[in-house]
Amino acid sequence: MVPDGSELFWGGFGYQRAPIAFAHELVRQNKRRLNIQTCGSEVDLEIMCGAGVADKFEIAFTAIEALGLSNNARRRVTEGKLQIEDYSNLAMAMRFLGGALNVPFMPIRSLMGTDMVKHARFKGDKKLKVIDCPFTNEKICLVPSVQPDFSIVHVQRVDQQGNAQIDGIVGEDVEGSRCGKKLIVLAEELIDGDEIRKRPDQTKIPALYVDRIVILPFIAHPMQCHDYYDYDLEHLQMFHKLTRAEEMWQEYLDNYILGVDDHWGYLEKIGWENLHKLRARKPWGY
Amino acid sequence: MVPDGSELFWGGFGYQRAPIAFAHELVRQNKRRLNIQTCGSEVDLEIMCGAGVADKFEIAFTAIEALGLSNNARRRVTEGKLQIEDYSNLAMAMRFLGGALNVPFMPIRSLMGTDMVKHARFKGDKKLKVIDCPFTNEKICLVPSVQPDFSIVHVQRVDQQGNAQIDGIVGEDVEGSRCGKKLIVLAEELIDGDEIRKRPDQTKIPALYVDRIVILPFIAHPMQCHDYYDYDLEHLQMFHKLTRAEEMWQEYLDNYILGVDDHWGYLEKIGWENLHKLRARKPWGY
Amino acid sequence: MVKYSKIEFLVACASRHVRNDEAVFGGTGMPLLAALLAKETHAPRINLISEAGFIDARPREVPLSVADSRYYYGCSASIGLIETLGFILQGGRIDVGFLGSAQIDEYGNINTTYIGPFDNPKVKLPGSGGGNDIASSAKRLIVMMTHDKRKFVKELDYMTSPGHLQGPGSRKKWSLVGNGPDVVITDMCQMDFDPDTLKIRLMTVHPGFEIQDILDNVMFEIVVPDDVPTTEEPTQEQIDIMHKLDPHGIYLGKGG
Amino acid sequence: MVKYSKIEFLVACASRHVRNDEAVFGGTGMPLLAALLAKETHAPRINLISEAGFIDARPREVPLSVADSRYYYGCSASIGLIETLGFILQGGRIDVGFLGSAQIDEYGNINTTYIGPFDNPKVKLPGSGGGNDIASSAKRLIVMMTHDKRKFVKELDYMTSPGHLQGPGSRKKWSLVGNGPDVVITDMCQMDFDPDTLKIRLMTVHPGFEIQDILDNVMFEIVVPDDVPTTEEPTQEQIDIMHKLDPHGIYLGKGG
Repeated sequence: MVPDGSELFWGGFGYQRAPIAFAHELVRQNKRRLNIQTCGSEVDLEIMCGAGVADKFEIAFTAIEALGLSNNARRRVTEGKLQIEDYSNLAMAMRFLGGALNVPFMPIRSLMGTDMVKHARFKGDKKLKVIDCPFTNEKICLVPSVQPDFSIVHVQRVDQQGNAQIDGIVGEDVEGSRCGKKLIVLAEELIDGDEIRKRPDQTKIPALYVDRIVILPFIAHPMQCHDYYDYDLEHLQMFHKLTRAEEMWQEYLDNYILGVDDHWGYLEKIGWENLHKLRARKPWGY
Repeated sequence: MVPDGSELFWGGFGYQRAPIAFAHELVRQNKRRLNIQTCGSEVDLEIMCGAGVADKFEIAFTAIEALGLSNNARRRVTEGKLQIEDYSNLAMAMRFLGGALNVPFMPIRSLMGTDMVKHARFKGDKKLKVIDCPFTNEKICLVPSVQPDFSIVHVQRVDQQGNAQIDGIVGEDVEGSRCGKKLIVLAEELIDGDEIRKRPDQTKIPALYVDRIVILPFIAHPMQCHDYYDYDLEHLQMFHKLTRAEEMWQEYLDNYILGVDDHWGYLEKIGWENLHKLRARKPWGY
Repeated sequence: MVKYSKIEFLVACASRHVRNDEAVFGGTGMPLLAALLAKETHAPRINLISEAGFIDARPREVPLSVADSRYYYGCSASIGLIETLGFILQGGRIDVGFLGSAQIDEYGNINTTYIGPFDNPKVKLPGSGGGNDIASSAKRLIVMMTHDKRKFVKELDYMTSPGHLQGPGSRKKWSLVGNGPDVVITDMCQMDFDPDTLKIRLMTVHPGFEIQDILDNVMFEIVVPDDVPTTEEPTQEQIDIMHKLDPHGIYLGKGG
Repeated sequence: MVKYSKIEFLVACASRHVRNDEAVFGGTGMPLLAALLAKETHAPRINLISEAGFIDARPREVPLSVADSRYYYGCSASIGLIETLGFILQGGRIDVGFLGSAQIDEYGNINTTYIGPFDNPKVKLPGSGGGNDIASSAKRLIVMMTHDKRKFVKELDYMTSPGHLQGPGSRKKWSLVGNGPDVVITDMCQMDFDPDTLKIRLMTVHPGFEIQDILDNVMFEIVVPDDVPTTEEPTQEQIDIMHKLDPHGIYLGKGG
C-alpha cells in the first residue's frame, strides 16, 4: 500500500505508542527511499534507517533517550545513506499542525539565530524562512507545513468505523493524524461504536480522517503503550547494544524482523510469557 | 478586577457555557469601554452592548441563532455606540490560537476575495493582511493574534488549584483560555484535586494558566451548560422579545441585572423551581 | 395531494441535494432540518458535523444552536472549532455546506453582515459566523433563502462570503479550497450556476410559479436555459419526518 | 563526610537552582533527577512538565523517556506537544529548562546535532528535540554536562540551540521569548554569565578542583571573578532521595 519514495508522518513519541510493527512490515516488504517525518521517534527510526527502508528523515531528534545514541542513524549518516533535515520538536509539531489546517506554513519563535536556519539539506531554501512580521515588525520564523502521503498512527482502541481513542499523552499525533493524505490507524483493540458514542469527548481521531485500520496486539513492542503494556527494557537494551556494530545489527534484523513471517511470528519469538509480564497495571498504566 | 477599557476573550459558544453571570456582574459594576473578543457569543454580547459596558466587539457573529437577530447590537451599531470588527469563526479561533502560541499571526484560507478584507473599523490596517506565501506563492490571509488582558471562560468543574474540566464541545475555549494575559475561570462545581489527577486526560485547562476561580451554579442561565442544565427557552424568548425596543430592554436590565445584588439574587428572581426543571438528564446532557 | 408550507417545500428540496456518505455542515434552522431529513430518508450515512465541535451527530431533537447539547449524545467525537472549521473544513473534507443569505448577487456572493453602507449601516445582520469559512472551503455550497426581489441584487452592500466572486478563475486567484455555490434554493425556484460564466441560472421552478415570476423577482439578469422543469414536490413521508424532527414547530412554524 | 559520585554531585547542584512554585521542564536523565530531588526537598510545589504532554507530574519511578507512562499517574493534565512546547513554553510560562550539551561556546550556545563539518559530519548526535525550543523560550536555562575540554569550544561545529548568541542584544534581535542560559553545571564547577558581556564566568569550583583546573579545561577565555567560592556539597539526604528515585541506578549508575 505504501509505494517506494513515499513521505510518512510517523506517530508516537519517545517510548510511547511507537508503530514498531509497521516499521517491521515495511522492512519485510523491502520498501525503499521513504521519507519519515516525526518529532522524536527512536527504535522505529533505527529500524527503518538501519534496514535501508528510509533514506530521509525530517525530524527533531534521534536517540534512545535514557539508553543513549541512535547507532544505526549515526552510521547511516556517516555512510551518506541517510539525510536528516533537522528541526526542533515544536517546529515539527507546528509543521504537522499547518498540514492538518491545510495552510502552507506556521509561525514559530524557535530556531532563529542558530544553525538550524543557516544549514539545510534536501529541503534547500524550503526548509524554513525568517521574515519580518507584517504586524509587529519583529523577526518570526515560518516553517513549511507537511502533508505527507501517509500518516501512521498507533492508538489504543478503534471502532469499526475508525473512531480512535488515545490514552495518556497524544504527543503530536492529533495534528499528525490529520496532516497526511491517507491515514493508517494501528490499534491494540477493536471496540464497538456504541462505546465510542458513549464517550465522544475521548475520541482523539474521528473516523472521517481514517483510511485503513489494522488491529494487532503489542504493536509498540519493545516500546510502551499506555494502559496496555510497559516497555521491554531488557529487549530494548539488547536492541541498543546490537545496533553498535553493523554485523550485530544485521543479526538482529535477520533474527527478529526478516526471519519471521509477520507480527505474530515476531511476538512468538519474543515469547508470550514475556509479553504478558509487560502488561500494564492499574492505576499506573504501565 | 477588570479595569475600564480592557480587552476580554469571552468564552462559550452559541448556547453553550456562556459566562452570563460574569456579564451581569460587569454591568452591575458599571464597567465601560470593554472590547469583547469571541467567535459567536449571543445573549452575553446583547447584555454587554445593551448596558453600555462594551463599545467594541471583535467577533464573527451576533444573533440568538434560531431565535433571530441580536436587537441590542443592531441598535447600538446604528446609534454609533458599538463598533464591530468583523471576522469569521475560523479567523477568530485562529487569532486565539496564535495568541495562545505567542506568535503574532496565523495563516488562514478564509476571508480572501470578500469585503472582510477590504473594510476595517478600529483595527485599520491591522485587521488582517493578505500576502503571497513565501513557500508556495499562493495567496494566504494572515490574521493577527490576540492576547487580551483577560480570558473569561466558563467550565463545568475545577479543583482548588484551578485545573478545569469541560464536558461536551470546547468551541474555541482551549485556545481562548490560553491567549489572555490573565485567566478567570467560572465553574459550576468545585471538585477535589484527586478527582482531576485520576483522569488527567480530561483536564482541558491546566491550573498553570488560571489566575482566578469563581464557583457559582447556573452561571450560563438562560443559556446551557452541558451535563448540568438546559437553556431556559421561555426566558430566552422573553429576553429576545424585550430587546426589540429600548424601553423594554431597559426594563429587563433594571429587573434582572441591576435590580439584584448579585448572581444569587438573579437566581432567586428566576426561581429555584424553574432552575431545577432545567437540570440535565442522563445520558443526554441537557 | 400533499399539502405543504413554503418552509417545508424548501427543506424537502434542499434535502435532495445531500448525497449519502457525504460530510455535511448542518448548522441550525432549515439547513439542519434538510440534513436531518436526508439522513432519515435517502442518505442514512451522512456525517453530520456542527462547527461548534460535534462530529457524526445524531440528534434526536432539533438543536437551536450549533453548540446545543442536543448535538452531543450519539455523536462520535466532541471537540472544538479548530477541529471542525480548521482540520475538517479548511482541510477540504466537507462535501456540503449550507448558508442562508440576506443578499446574493449574480455570482452567488453572499451578504449576511450589513444592510446599507459600511460606514453608516442601516441594519447590522449576524455577520459571517462560520459562513465565510464554509463558503470558502466546502466542496459544494447550498444557499437557502426566502425569495424577495430586494435580496437578489446587482451589487451587495457588503460581501461577507465568497460565491464565485467575479466569475471564472477568481476563486482560484485567492486559493480558496472549495468550489463555491452549487445551488440556490428559494421558496419560488431552484437556481444553479452556468458552468462557463458562473452566473446564476434558473434550474427548476416550484409548482405554482412561472419563469416570469422569477425574472420579475431578481434585480439582475438571470440565465434561463431552454429546459426549466417544475421542482419535485415534497412527499408526505418527508413532511411527516420533518415534523417528527421539529415537533414543537420551532423551525417549521406552529401552523405546520 | 558525605561520599558522592560525580553524577550525584551534578544532580544535587542542579536541584538547588530550581525554586519553589516554578514551572520546570524535566525531560529525562540528570535534569529530571535534579527536578524531582528539588520537589522532594526545598521546592515541593514545582510544576514538573514533560514536553510529551504531562503537566504537574509526580512520577513515583524515574521515567526513561519524556513520553514514559511513569509520568502519567498523578499528573494534573495529559495533553500533547502543542500544549507544552507551544502554549506553555513559547507562551513564556516555563521558568526553568534544562539542557545537556555536546559542545558549548563562551556565550552558552549549544551543539547537540553534529560533531564535524555539516557537509561531512563525523558523528550524528541526537539533534535538538525540544532543546532549541527550551533554549529559545524558557525564562532560565540550566545547562548540565560532564566537563571535557573538547566540549568547551571557541567555535561550535553546529549551533543547535541559542545561548546568548553573539552577546548583548542578539537574543532580542531574534525576538526570542526567554532570557537564555543562566548557569552551566559540570562535574568540576558551576559557571554563570557576566551580565555585561554575557560571556561564561566561573561561579563556584567543586571541592577537589582549583580555578586553574577549569582554565585548563576550556578552549576559550573564561571570566574569573575575584570571589570564586567552593560549591556546596550534596547532603546525605539528597543522595538518599536520589537513590530512592532511581533505585535501579539507571541514571546514577550501579555503583551509586
